[in-house]
Amino acid sequence: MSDVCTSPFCNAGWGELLSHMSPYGFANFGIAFGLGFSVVGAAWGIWLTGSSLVGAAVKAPRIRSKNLISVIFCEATAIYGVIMAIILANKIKKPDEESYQLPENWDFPGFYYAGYGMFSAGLSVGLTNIASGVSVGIAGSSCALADAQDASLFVKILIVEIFASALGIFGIIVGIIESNACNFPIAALDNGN
Amino acid sequence: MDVGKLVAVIGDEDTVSGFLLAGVGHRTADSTNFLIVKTDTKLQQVEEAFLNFSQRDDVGIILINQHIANDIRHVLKDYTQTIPTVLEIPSKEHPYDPEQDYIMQRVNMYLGGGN
Amino acid sequence: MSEVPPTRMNQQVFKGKKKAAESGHKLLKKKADALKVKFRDYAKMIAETKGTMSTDATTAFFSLTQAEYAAGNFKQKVAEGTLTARVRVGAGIDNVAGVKLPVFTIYETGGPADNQSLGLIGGGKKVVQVRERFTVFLSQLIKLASLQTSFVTLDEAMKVTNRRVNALENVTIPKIQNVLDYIDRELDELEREDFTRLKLVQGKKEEVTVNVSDATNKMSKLDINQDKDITATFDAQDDEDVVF
Amino acid sequence: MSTPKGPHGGLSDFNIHHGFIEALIRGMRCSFLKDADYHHITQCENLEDVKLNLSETDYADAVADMTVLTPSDLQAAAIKKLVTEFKYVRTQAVEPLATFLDFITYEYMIENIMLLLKGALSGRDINELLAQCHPLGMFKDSTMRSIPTFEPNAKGFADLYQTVLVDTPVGPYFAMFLQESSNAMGGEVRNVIEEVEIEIIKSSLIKYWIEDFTQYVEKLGGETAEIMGDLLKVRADTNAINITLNSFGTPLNEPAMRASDRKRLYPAVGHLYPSGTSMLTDVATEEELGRVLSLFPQYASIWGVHAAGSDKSIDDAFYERDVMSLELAFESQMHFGVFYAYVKLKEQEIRNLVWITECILQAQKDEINKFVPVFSFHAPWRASASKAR
Repeated sequence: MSDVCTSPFCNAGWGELLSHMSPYGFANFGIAFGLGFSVVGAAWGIWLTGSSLVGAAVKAPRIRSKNLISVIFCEATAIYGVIMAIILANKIKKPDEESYQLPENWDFPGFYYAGYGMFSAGLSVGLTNIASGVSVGIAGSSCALADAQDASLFVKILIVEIFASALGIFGIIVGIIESNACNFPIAALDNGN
Repeated sequence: MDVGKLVAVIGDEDTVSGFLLAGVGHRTADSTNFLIVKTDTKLQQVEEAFLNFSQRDDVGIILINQHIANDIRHVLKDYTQTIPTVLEIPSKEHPYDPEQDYIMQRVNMYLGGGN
Repeated sequence: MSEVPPTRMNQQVFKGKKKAAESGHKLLKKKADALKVKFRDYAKMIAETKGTMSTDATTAFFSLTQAEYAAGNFKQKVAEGTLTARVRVGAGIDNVAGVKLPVFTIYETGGPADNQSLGLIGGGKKVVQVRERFTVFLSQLIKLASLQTSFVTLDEAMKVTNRRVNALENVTIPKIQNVLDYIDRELDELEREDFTRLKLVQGKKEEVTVNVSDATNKMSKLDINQDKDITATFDAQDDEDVVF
Repeated sequence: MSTPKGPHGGLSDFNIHHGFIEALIRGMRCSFLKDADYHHITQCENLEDVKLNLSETDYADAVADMTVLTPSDLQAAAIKKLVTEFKYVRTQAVEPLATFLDFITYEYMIENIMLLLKGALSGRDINELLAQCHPLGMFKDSTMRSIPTFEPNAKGFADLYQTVLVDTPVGPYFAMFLQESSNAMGGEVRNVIEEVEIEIIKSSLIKYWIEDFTQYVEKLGGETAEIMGDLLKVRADTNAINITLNSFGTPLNEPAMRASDRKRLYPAVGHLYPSGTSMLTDVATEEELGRVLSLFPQYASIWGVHAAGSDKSIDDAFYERDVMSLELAFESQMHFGVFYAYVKLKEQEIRNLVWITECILQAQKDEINKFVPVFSFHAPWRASASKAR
């Protein structure tokens, strides 16, 4: 680092980058991550379950419709993401008055809070749903294999799957609570009132 | 040439393998003293092997599975030499049936008639 | 029989023949009996050995199954590679009542076994067991082979002996007997012929002497009475004896 | 904490490549005969009944077109069925599973190559020999087609080795063996093959195979290395113990041969390697072998079975242990061990079927239950475990 940038327009680092990003940007990234990661989790899970399900069904065709429930569980993680994305998307509100610059008395703390809050809500839903999706997938894959051997094992492993699926619900609950406090200011604060 | 005569075996894979393990097998450059009879072995081959063994002077005993002996009974009937001796033995799939053994027929006739 | 001249000489010869035939018959009969006893023994032994053989065979084959279970499919390997017979049979000879019976004896060359390391990776002990079981089975079979050969040979010998006995009993001896009878008859006939001839000769001789004495009497006395006396001395009944 | 992972993936991405195929092989696990099936079959009076009973199991198709069921036909049909299944799995497999599956077949290829070489040497008809080969260890079609074209004499035989067999997957093992023995014997290929007993060559090749396979499995890492590695180690140990035990009474046990020839047959992997195998080298009697094995708890009990001299042989004990560890391979998911386990367990099942049918055929009812059932609830280790619970 021989030549340190001293110009005022120079990027001072990650801190500046993040603080200079628009809260709207954060909020929308939150939605994108929330939905995207959830769908990745679901897809991953379906892949894990699906391949095992198809393979095991060659010799034990009876499992094929019963074990679709594992696929549905995986699908559920995607649905969590979609729900969360819709909730978050509804919370993004643009300012009433269009202007090039936000007024001085704009509720900047609330504004940033909403942006970061929705970003992390989206991210927490997305990441938990990846984890949940993969874990449901693995459990579902084992469920298919176990069911193919012994039909009585199906319900037992299904319970394991439900627990795995619950991981995603934790994420969505926390995400909803987190995003509840996030309100994008739509107008400047009333000075003096 | 070693002393003593050989024991020749005509039989299914189990029988021949067993006797080979017991040590009767003898393979020289151009001949063996056993024949493994499989389902696709032709009757003619069996007949030839039998005639071959019976004419060799280094063979003392010919062991033959009973069910195979039944197949070449027409050849065995004409066989009158004392040495090599033809001995019919049971096989795994076909338990020994004294009724079919020519010698046993004689023995039974004799013992039955004598008593 | 007619070709035999019925002479005293021949009678003696045939008497000797008969005696020989009879003693031969007796001996052969004895031999036949001995063979029969032996034959029975062999038959019984064969029946017994065949019985034990089939159980031996079962255990032998079953040991093979066991080995296959333990060592996998090794049968096809058994017939591969160089093989030298380790077990051979020696042929001896046993003598029963003058009949030579071939006897097989198991004879091990003592050479190393072929394919010794069969079942090296697993099941070797079972393969060894198969070797043992089949060796037992084989020795049993070799015993049986001796018995069976002896049985057949004895059977043949017995047939020959019996044929001879029967031939002596039913053909030879009666034939000799017939010849002897014929010779006897002929000799008797000859004897009787001789006797008659002798008698005739005697009669003729006496006639001659009577005639001679008659002639001398006639010549000496010439007396008719004397003639009567002479006829009286010849008893009529005495004469009948000579009349045939 | 991270799950051990190899190029074939771990818990979360194994299924992407191998999920279907693993599920398939696990689905095939259903086809193993159940305790009830074994029970029914062992109750049969004749082979007709066995056939009838088998037609209610997975073997229905295999026995359907048999007019008369004989043990050897049943064995052939069952192996054919196994090979069909295996081929099906093999065609679906992608790397690195494909190579793993090929490794499984090399064992049978070794068997076949030995049969072909030895048979060709003693002047047998090569087509007849090909018919006797294990179908799982068949070479490529082009190789198979070219084998019968060689003349059954010394020259043709050398050609066969140099042009065809060297290129087969097991060729390298063979080359290794030849190199090792020609150093000792200084002879040519032909001499080595003629003079060394077929079983010894086979044992050496199997040893190289186990070592190579272990190396490959180690490279795969993860669960596979753990489970399959253990199976192979146990296999290596089993071979070492068996070779030692079965060499008693053969020339291999002579003091000079022990260090030179017998030691060469011990695989350089396994729980016994290296301290155990070096001790085994000096073993000359069963007692000594027992003393060595008593140092290894997992083999001490198996040796105990042999030493007790009951009617259970050491082979049975090994089979029982193998079946147990192979079954345990099924307890874990997302590794390759199941494929090996499946083939080996099926082999055991075929052995069982042959055993049962042979017993019925030879009227040995007392012996009929002396087999090692696969996935049986009555297996000794399961029974004792459930008792302890």
